[in-house]
Amino acid sequence: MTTDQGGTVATVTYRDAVRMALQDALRRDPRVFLMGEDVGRYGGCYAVSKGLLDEFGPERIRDTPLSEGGFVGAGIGAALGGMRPIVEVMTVNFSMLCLDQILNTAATLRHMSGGQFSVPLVIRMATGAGRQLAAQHSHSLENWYAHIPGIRVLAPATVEDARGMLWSGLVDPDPVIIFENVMLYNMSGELAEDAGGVAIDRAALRRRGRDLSLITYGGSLWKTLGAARQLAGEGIEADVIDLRSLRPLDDATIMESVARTRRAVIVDESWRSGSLAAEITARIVEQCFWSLDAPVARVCTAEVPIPYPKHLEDAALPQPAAIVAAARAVMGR
Amino acid sequence: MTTDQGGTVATVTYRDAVRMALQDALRRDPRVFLMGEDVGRYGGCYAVSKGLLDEFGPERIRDTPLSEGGFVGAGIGAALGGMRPIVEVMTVNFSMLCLDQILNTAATLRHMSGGQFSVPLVIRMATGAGRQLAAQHSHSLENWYAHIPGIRVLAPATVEDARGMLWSGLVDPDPVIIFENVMLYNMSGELAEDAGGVAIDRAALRRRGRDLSLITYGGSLWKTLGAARQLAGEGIEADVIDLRSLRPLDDATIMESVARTRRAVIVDESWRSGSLAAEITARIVEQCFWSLDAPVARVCTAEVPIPYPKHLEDAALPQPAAIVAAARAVMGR
Amino acid sequence: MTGKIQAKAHLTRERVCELLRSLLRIRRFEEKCAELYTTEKIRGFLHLYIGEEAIAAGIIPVLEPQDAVVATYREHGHALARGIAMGPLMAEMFGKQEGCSRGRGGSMHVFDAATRFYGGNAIVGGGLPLAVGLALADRMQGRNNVTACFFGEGAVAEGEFHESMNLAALWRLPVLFVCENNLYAMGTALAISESETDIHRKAESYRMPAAVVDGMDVIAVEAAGRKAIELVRGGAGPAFLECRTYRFRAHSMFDAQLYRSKDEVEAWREKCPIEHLKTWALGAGLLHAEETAQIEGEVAREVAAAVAFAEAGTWEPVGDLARDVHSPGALA
Amino acid sequence: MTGKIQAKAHLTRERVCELLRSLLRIRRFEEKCAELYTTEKIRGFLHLYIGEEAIAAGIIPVLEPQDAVVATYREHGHALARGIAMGPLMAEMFGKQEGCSRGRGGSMHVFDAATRFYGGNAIVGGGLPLAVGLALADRMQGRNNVTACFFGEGAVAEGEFHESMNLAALWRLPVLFVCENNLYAMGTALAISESETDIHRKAESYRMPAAVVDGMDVIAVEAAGRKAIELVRGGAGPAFLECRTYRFRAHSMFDAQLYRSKDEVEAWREKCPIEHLKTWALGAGLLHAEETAQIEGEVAREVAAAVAFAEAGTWEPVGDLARDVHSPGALA
Ligand SMILES: Cc1ncc(C[n+]2csc(CCOP(=O)(O)OP(=O)(O)O)c2C)c(N)n1
Ligand SMILES: Cc1ncc(C[n+]2csc(CCOP(=O)(O)OP(=O)(O)O)c2C)c(N)n1
Ligand SMILES: [Mg+2]
Ligand SMILES: [Mg+2]
Repeated sequence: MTTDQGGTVATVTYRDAVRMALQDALRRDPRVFLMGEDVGRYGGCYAVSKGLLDEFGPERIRDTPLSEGGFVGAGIGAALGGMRPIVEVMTVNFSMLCLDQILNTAATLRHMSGGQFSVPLVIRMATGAGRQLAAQHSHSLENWYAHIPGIRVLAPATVEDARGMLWSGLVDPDPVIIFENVMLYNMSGELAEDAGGVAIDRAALRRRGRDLSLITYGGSLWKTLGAARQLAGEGIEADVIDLRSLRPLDDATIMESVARTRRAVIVDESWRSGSLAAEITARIVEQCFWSLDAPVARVCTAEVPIPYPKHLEDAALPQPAAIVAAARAVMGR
Repeated sequence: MTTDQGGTVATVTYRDAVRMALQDALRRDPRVFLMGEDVGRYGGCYAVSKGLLDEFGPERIRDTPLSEGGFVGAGIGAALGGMRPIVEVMTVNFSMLCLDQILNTAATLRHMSGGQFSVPLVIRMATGAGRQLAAQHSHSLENWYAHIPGIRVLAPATVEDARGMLWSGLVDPDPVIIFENVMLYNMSGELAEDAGGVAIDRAALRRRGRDLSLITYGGSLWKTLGAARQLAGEGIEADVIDLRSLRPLDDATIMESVARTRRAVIVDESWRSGSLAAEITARIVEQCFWSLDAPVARVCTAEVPIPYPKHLEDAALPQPAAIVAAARAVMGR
Repeated sequence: MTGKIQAKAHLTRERVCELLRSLLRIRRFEEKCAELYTTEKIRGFLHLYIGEEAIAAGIIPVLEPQDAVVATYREHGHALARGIAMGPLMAEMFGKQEGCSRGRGGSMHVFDAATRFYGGNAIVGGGLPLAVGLALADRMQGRNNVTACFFGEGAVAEGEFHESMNLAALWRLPVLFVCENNLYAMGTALAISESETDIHRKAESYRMPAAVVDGMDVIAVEAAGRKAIELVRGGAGPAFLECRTYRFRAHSMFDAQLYRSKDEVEAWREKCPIEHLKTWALGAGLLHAEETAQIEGEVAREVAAAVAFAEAGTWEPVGDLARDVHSPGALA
Repeated sequence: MTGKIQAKAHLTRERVCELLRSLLRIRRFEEKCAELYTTEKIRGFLHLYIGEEAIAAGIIPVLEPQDAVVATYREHGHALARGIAMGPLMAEMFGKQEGCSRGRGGSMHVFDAATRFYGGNAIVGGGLPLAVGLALADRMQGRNNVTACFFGEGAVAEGEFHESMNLAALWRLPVLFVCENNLYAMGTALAISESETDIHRKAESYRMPAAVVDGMDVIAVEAAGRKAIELVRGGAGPAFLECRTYRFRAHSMFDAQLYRSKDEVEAWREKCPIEHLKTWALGAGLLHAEETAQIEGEVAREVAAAVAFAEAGTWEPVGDLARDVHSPGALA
């Protein structure tokens, strides 16, 4: 296949795209290394880094002991010391153990030192539910991270972003957290073979409608697009916004859409109370109140630790049917 | 002094009120014990537990090593084992180190075990800025905790609540987090000598107005009441709601007020993005949209790690002037 | 092997049969689980204990009913050894409401109040502080109980291990820390995760008594476990037991096992705790071939009944989704 | 005292004067800080190093300029010993933009890129992983640097200590861990926080070489520090040095010191590192009384100049509030 520009296009999984991004970064910049639990010999908990150990060796594909606080802190130190570490925290569920280092050190060092030091660190974490991993392995804590000044938070939802955001994150002189939703790893998409970094400042309008704005990110993008297709069948045409960057939020893209559609539904896999969806609702109200024809609605995860059985897990998470129902309600149907 | 009911009233500090609550709980229930860094011999980082060691001894006023994850986890285990632990985490800034235990164990045990176990644990934490303690000691992360299903989160703003919420929290069979704002410890107020537990389910209307609703909690209550007095001088009469419970939120009290005043400003010492103020905004929009005469406004902390110098710290935090300005804007003045 | 010689004196034919049954119940239960995973009756992460059975089977029966057990996501063996019935355990694996955690937990979150079985923790190291607290509660309430806390050698690198070891030793709490050293944490070999690979030596730095035992030898484990539990119950404070073992299967059902050789796995399979016990007991005249067959038959029937129980189990209604987040009546 | 005897051979009069000056600069600077705290020129938490000066003064000058230092909230001594000028340091205490952290950090957050001084960390134990990472970066980039990481004995109980020790030892990184054991963590005595009170013995469980030294004796500290730094720079991996010391003052300015007796404090004051050095050096003929007086005078003038510098410093405009949250141009 070829792109419009005549480049070659291949079908790759999200997992492959992340691996390609890692490979590219490791080849391009000798200061880059990957560190985390089982990134090397095991090939990564979600098989993302499979094969990299052979190409780059154990110094640059560095298996760590189970010490999230220790090795994330070591990543911060290594970044200070001139390296460009990519630290993998197996999943966001375990990141509680390194949150002190992220909040109190990585995010504050530049400020506390009066601008003397920066921390060019990228932390990758898997996030999200859907694999029946139950209450300790199914969190979506994106909003906790999006609350922290001094870091950038990214949520690639497409293979292109999975491929491109890592490099852009490495170029950023400040700490960047990248959330990879576990349900996306097996998803396939088309990717130009010469695909590289992508802009990370803007949200993307993944579908253009006119009747309402569906605003989402990460794993929920695909459910939301599915809901939008179903709504189209009912004559409701939705904008679908993929936030891409969760901190900072791209207010301009959100407000442009909402000002046009006058209605918004936010889809967010976090627990409802204190979710990122609340922040987006607040911003819409602050910036677009007079354009709104209906209250902003949220489709979030039920406020329960995620249960193990499939039917209960499904019931807890945002699903296309709930998105459709919320959209209809906002449309007054 | 005497109360309406003829009881005696004394003027006490917030610090005293917390100490009285601890004393009362320790006397009343042999299963209660206090554990944390420097709660015993030092008398508590903020002198809250001064004197308790003498009365209750080192088993029940238990100084711990610097091991936040360890002793909070031990508190969870002790609660499971039939005790009623009160665990003090010196300040919320250090609670990153025990968040794994709170989120992944305390908040989920009941659910994961299918209802077999409950965790009757109270965790007290100081919170907030204002003492020039800079970027690693000035956090307000209430919304992180308010995001977690399975726990209750309280924020006593008055001496009465400082005295009463602890006992009510201990009676609750599930984990309860109590946030004590560091700027309140020296504040005095009147307290009935026979004061005991207080209801913890409802927000309190601390001032009744008619023109707009000022919604706040914890340390910001007093700044907000100050702003309300100033607004009254300008002819703007504000309701002031003290949330008291941050999880669950008392939607009924909030909505009753906003439906009446048709305008709301939320004052929250958290960083603005991802704040509890966003959640309250979202709920007001969801439940009161058609009653609103103006966009809901937020007065929050600037999105910077808190700087050390007084003038910059003051500038970063919500102040009465900013509350007044936001209220005026919402009133269209 | 000294453990075995010492212990031999106490060993009756009956006890040998019990141990064999205990090992086999775990083994056959888990073999069935693996099978049911491929047919998607069991989902999520499934971590098998196969190869390591001698540890749970050796130590847990030595505990008293009022003692407490804290385990990890690799806890089916501990649950069975502790006396959780196989039916509810299997139903839990299926996610049925007849499961021991009412289906909410699944393989990684097995709980049982009746036997003081506190999980079932899927955060590596997360159970250790809990064990410290359970022991603290026992001590403060004057109960002479022991809390046995099981964890892998991978957990030793975590901060929560360190904090818990210090707290338990400092406060002289009745915890038995059992490190199941199976040489790998997922794909990370011990030498890649610890600068000191003699794990039990770490206990010294907390002034905690420690021992190491062949974790493939149920009789040795039992002897070492008994000694340690007596020590702990005697009021000497916590103790540490490192059991050297090996998992025969993959870490979980998603694991290509690129990190170790087939030869290494084969060499360890030679040390299978079940074969080991059988061979020795047959040789020592403490077991007859017919007994083995009889136990195998009984265990097979128990497993089949457990599967039938789980199959017959019911799904919790979706309307109950919000149940057990809070205690009844605690929150609106 | 063996350290002193061994070290004596190398000691010139010049070196003795340098050491004395280094100790005095810290002492007088901090005495002035305490005074300025009562007049509210300095705010927030202020943790004085008084009594412990021999550690920073003994070890830090042995480092090379390209080495790195990581310290805690009790870091004025380290900052001065490392060569951060007294004026900018005092201006930082005031919160003026002429401060070494542009006033943003204050007493607990002293930083200096020029001398590779990485703070100034107010989270107990928080600096240790940072030191591991700095050393890792040096190693991966082929620089033969050492990272010296200072922390109190209270930090030893934290999980981050454990994780960092293991990582440094496992990866054989060039870190010198310096534990400033002043017997108390706020009001918590060592025996109440650690089951093993011989802190340096904890290093063994990571297979890390360790030593203990009298932290009140600058010459002994220097000798031990030199030996340890040579070891680390030689590529042997990390090393651990426990310095036994005492803080003469309160933990911070809010501390009634209920947890220790006046007698105990007095007994330790007798071991004052400054008096100790003076007495010994005068006796050994390596110092004259006039030199002492001269150094005192110079230090007093330096402190006065630093205060004047800080007083003359300016407040950052409020309009700059959002500065340095992100790198310039990095975020909208
Ligand atoms: C805090 C945390 N980090 C990472 C993981 C992912 N993880 C699950 S099991 C495991 C390996 C644990 O190894 P070990 O403690 O030796 O136990 P074993 O699985 O060998 O029984 C890892 C890394 C986790 N569950 N929790
Ligand atoms: C993680 C964390 N917990 C608690 C505190 C509060 N705190 C500040 S200093 C201190 C005592 C530390 O003692 P030690 O490590 O011995 O250092 P010292 O102050 O004696 O130099 C405590 C408990 C903190 N800053 N960080
Ligand atoms: Mg293992
Ligand atoms: Mg100390």
